[in-house]
Amino acid sequence: MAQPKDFGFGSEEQMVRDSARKLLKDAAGIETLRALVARDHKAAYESAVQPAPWDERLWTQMIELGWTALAVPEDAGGAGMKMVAVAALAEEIGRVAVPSPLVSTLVATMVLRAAAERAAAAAAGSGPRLQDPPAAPAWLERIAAGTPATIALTPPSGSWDPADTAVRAERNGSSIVLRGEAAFVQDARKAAFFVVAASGEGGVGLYAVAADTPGLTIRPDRIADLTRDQARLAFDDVRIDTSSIVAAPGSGTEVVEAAMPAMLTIVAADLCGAAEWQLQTTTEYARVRTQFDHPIGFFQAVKHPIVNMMMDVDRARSLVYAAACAIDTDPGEAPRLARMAKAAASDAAAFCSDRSIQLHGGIGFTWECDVHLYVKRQKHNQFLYGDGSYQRARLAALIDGEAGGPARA
Amino acid sequence: MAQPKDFGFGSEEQMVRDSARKLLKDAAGIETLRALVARDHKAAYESAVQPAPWDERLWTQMIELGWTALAVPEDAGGAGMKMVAVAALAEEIGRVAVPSPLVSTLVATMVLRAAAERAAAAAAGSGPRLQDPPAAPAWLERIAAGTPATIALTPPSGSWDPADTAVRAERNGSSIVLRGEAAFVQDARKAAFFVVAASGEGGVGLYAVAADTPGLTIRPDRIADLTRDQARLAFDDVRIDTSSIVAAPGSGTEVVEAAMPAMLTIVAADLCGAAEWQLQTTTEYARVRTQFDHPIGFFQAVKHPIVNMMMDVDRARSLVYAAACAIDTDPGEAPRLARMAKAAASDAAAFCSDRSIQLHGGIGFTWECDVHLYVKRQKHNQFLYGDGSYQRARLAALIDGEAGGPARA
Amino acid sequence: MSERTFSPEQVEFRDYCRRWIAENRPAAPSFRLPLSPIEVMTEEQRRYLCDWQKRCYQAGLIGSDYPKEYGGGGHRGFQAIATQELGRAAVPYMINIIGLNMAAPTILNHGTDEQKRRFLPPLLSGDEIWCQGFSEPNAGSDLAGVQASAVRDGDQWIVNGHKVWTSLAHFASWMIMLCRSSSTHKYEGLTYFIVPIAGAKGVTVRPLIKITGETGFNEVLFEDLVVPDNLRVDAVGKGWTVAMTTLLYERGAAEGAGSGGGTSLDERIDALVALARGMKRNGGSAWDDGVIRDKVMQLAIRVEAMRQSARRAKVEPLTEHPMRLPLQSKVQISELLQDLAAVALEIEGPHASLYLGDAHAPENGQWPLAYLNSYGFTIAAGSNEIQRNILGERVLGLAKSK
Amino acid sequence: MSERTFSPEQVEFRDYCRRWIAENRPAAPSFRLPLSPIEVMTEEQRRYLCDWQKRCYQAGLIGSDYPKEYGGGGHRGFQAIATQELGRAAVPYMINIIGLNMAAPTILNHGTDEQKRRFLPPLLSGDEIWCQGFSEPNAGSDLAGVQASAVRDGDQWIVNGHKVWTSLAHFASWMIMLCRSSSTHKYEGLTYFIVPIAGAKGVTVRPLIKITGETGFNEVLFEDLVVPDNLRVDAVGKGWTVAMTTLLYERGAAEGAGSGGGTSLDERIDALVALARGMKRNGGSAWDDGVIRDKVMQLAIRVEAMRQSARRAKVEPLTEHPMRLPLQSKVQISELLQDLAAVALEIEGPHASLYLGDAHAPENGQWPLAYLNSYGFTIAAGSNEIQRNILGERVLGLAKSK
Repeated sequence: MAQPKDFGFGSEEQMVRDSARKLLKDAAGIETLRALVARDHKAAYESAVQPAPWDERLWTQMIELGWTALAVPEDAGGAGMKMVAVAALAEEIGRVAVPSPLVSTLVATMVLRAAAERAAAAAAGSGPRLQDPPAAPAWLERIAAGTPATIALTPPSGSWDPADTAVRAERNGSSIVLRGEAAFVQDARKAAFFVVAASGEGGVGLYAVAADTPGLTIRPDRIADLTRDQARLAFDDVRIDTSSIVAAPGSGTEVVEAAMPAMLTIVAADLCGAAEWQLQTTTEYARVRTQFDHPIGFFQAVKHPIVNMMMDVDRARSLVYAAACAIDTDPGEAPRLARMAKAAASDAAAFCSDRSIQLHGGIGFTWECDVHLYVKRQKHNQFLYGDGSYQRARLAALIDGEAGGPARA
Repeated sequence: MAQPKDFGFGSEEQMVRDSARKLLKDAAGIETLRALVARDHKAAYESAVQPAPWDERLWTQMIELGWTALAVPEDAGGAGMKMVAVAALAEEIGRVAVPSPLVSTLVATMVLRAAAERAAAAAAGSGPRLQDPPAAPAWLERIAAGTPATIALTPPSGSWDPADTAVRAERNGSSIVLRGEAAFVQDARKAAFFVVAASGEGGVGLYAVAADTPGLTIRPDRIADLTRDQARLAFDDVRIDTSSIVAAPGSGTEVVEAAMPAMLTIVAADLCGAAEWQLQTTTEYARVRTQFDHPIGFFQAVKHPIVNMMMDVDRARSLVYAAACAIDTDPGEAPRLARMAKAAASDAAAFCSDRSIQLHGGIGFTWECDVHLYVKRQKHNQFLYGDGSYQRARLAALIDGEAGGPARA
Repeated sequence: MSERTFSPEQVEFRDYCRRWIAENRPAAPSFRLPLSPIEVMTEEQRRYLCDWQKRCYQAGLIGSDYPKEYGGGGHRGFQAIATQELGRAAVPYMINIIGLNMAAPTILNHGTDEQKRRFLPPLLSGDEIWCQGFSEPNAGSDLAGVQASAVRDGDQWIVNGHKVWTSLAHFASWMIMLCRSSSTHKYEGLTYFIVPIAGAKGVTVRPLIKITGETGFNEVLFEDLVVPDNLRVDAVGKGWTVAMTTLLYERGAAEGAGSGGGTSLDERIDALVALARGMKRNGGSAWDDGVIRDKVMQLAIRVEAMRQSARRAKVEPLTEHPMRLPLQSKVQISELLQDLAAVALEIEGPHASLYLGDAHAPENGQWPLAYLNSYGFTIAAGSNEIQRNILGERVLGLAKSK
Repeated sequence: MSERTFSPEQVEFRDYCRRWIAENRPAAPSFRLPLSPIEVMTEEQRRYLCDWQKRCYQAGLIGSDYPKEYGGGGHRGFQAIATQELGRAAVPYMINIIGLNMAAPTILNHGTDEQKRRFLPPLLSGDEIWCQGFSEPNAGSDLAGVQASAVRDGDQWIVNGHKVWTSLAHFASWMIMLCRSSSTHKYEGLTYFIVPIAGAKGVTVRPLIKITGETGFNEVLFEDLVVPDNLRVDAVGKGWTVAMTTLLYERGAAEGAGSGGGTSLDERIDALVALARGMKRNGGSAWDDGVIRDKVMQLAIRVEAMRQSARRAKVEPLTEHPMRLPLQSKVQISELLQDLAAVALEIEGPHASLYLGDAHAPENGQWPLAYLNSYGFTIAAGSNEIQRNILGERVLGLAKSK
């Protein structure tokens, strides 16, 4: 394991994390969240179109603090911070479960970064020559400047393999026409542009498409999670030009694969932050709630599950920083560690969600208790990019693909 | 579910079970077992050849009580009792974990019965004509008269599919020569004859081979379970005649498949009886052992696992009698219910074994505590004919093979 | 149910049930029917379901085995047949589930003849809806910690207190209620009553909102409600014993099926297999995934085992402690329903994000809803933690965790 | 261990270790070496392993980071390198595992200078074997319930009592022992001693037989053993604090690796994959079985997580409560080892019946043995039930369960 002992988590990374903690503590507490998304249960689930409330003022503050620029390379006007900093930020977002396009934007950033790197490699001649100038950097600059973005790689079938994209790209001259559907697009109604996987002659490419492009329709899903929005995108002859080609046809799947460890690590970190909230909240309840003349935490049927929650969270959290550190310093290790992190975080979230309702008893089953807001967010992220057993199946495939045992495969 | 409400468990079956309980209580208590198999730990595991102690006097009593005749059809000199009676008997055997060839003999009986039925069907013209007179009834008569037997169907690879047998049969005229190896033969050193699966031209057949046949060598395994023996059989030109052909070449796998529900049910019943002993023994210990000024059963970290042991045992036990009853009255249901019973019983045994050691604490880790005798027997039976997940894989295949859902597949 | 052992009368009754259901299957409603009766919210749902129960009752498919003098059919071994046929036909469930599954058997076991004559007929017909008042804000899982007080005053009782988790209270005429009649003894201080709800002076019903966003269960406040002594069930101080009887019958409630149909557990397993076959996962279908197959089969085994344990519980020579199997059923079913829903979400993968009413949600988003609602069953009526204490103490004789 | 951040000295030392091990690898013994040092039984095993530890010590591969004046190498960050290289080379483990992993760090942290000078050198060299005396017949999981008494008598103590689970006591010169010096306070009534074993008057060592059929752990009886006060570790009444320090270091013992090599957990995962590839299951290999693959990967994840948590525990900004991660390791490792063995048995299927020394047993039947022995780790040194209490109470501040 050729990585810094401390995960490379130094003072700079700590500053990012602490400032995030401070801002979110002030601006995104649990009362704020409840007021924002859960004031009215009928509105939440029974409106014709499900509302997707978020705090745009908070978003502006995030931009001012440079959070969108955090992961953007310096040559594209970003801060080019380490992945461990990005993970720490995602963890804080998860801890407060705040609705915002930040996580989606960070994920899109990772895909664009991978695209830019590949294009640069190509330009440097170490890859196939490109017929168009690399466009990814320009889109990264927009993100650095505060433009929210998200990815649209997934077909309605829910396959996580971008090769299965249900969007077709047809090129004539300098313009490309997109037709088809992308599903499970996170924070679609908050994003200003989408990074879309589309197949065409030459294979799968990635295209950046502004949300207001004619022919593009955003069809909101009705989802259980109240802390985000999700939608289907319908592409009816969406016409874009070469400045939208962030990954040339044939390079799309490879680029997404290169970005996948970072994508998984970000979601895993979000899951860990929220799971820690579930642990702390359930612990606090077990301290104060009394039954049978004892705080319920006295009973091992409550105490031991809470301890298991803690051990699950810690397992996942350690893997998240290991994966992030590998992305920074030891890329060969990243795919394995990131899959492990997402697997552990997904399972931890599932268990913490389950116990956080059960151990809160009757009150935990009611709308007024905040527990359900986190449970629903966790269930959503548990399945995003594949749940625990999905990741383990991929890990086993890694072993079959390579020499050596799983622990080093 | 076209079966009698009460599983067909009437007064006759109850008499069998109660007389078994009585005899075994007197003749096969835990002290007897300990003295028989665990007096000397060095002898148990470090002798050149592992000893396989069993109480031959008790075996004579079993024969006198008609236990070997129990499952033998009346026309072969047996009692032709229902499968629910056989299951109840196997459960009692498991409860006292007594070393004896009874379970193996009952299993062999089931295979010979299926063979006899198939041969009869063939003779009645409803199957392919046979070139030799059916031999199974004669071997069943020997069992009814008290001859211990066991099956030898499994190759060294451990595959449970008799088609994979590693014994070859070669026929010339009225004599057959067997060559090869059979592994995982239960109670081999207690059996007087073996029911062997062998492949040859015409396919897999079943042959009854006396233990003292020239060319047959019994090589004892060194196993963890002290309540049985297990061996490999080496066949070096073992010469037998047509009176040994219990299932004609080509019919062997079918016969075993027909007997499989009964085989699984017998082992599952044994597992349930032993698991009930583990439950009762651990419960009793939790009642009397005091720590932190309470009987340890006061603590939910002890109480709740014990309750889960009970629920596992009951789940398995209900399925065992359902499977047995289906074999008696509703054969179409038998394969599904028997796989379910073996799956549930295997998992119950694994969990009860685990908790029975852990909850006994330090003493449970010592040789002097009887818990390990049952743990080792349970681990052995857990894997015999396939463990829980193996059975579930077969169940899922049943669904793929048939119409309708698992609950009725 | 062994059709082989059916008497001629039973065979005839079964055929009658099938015929009647075929001819009287209600038209599908224009509005959504919730998954379980305890989620019934709107008046139109209530009217639709009450009408259906009444017709089933009048046809003899409900209350078949109750004595004639109490409004029943006076048969033996008919109800199970009717229930099975209603289940197979997948017609709507009986709305008066708490009345049918909990109040009726309790009254039949512990009530006076007068109570049986007065309450059972309208209960069976669905003319009077029942709810249950056991749980309290501070006695969620400690059932014996009930604080709602009943103070004797001549031949009547004055009831004060606060009950939660009272499904259907917003439609109910009556509640079976556990009250504290003495503070000196924890268990012997409890007495069991039938109390009026709809229109009764001193009773306030407030809807509670569930984590699903549904209402459909309530809190009920009692202020000096006057209850005549002839509404007391069994003796003063016998409340705990009577409540245990009630919980024994709650099984049906947990199953969401009720005495009359709804989705059977078998059908839910079939639904999981079908769901898995239809979902893409890691290159194949979810059903091709060995882990998914294993999990679904684990559930199928638990479903079958539950049926077989219910069967075995009635076969004396194959049971030990008489309460050993019956006391398990609440834990078993509630956790089975929870795990069923959790596995369904795993099968759905990203589709598990799609909630009730989403255009592309598999099975109209019922599984995320079922998952959240499943906690109602693992928490309510004595949380499963408490159920395990009861099993360990009452069946295995382990020391009380109090 | 990040080789990138190695100092030149560390790089040099690593190369030296590799060279030395290559040149000094001991000849395989003619007899079986048990899986873990705490199973060492015979005199010939002891001699072989003591000789090996001594040579490693003399070569500087053991005690590398201990101060020179206490017989160590006086380096920093060398031991981890030596340990890693010994592990990679899969040479025999260090027999004095309890001395190295538990006694030495405890003495270094709490002992007097005199104690350090006297005890550490022969401990590191393996000239004196150590054992641990915490568990008692009636204080198996309630460590603080220790009853073995130490009664002060001038400048010496009279020790009486009964310790169990004392691995290696049959070879040991010394024991780290927890005694009750006062019956008035449960925790503050404990004092920690170094007591003589071999040849000491008033000490009887009796071998106990494990469920595996192996001996290798003992019960030790003390009758009026006289212990000079200068063998007391830390202050009177500080025994519990000192014992917690000891348990923090037990990790290595649970892992069966010790400070000096043995099979690493990574290697055990690799072994499982290889085992699965070689075993037939349901028509294919066990490794083709999705359920087996999933279970092995779950274990691989737990192994990696344990390594990463040990790493994170040292990174202050990424930890909350300082004891939160360290106190988890005993539960994590002992349960991981248990589940590893249980999954190995599942992979072996029928072959899991074949025990140590069977001609056809996979890996010489080590897995059934490892499975049974794994309970030593989940039960000993404060059962995992008690460990979870400690975690809930000391880290999360939940109410004490007693």
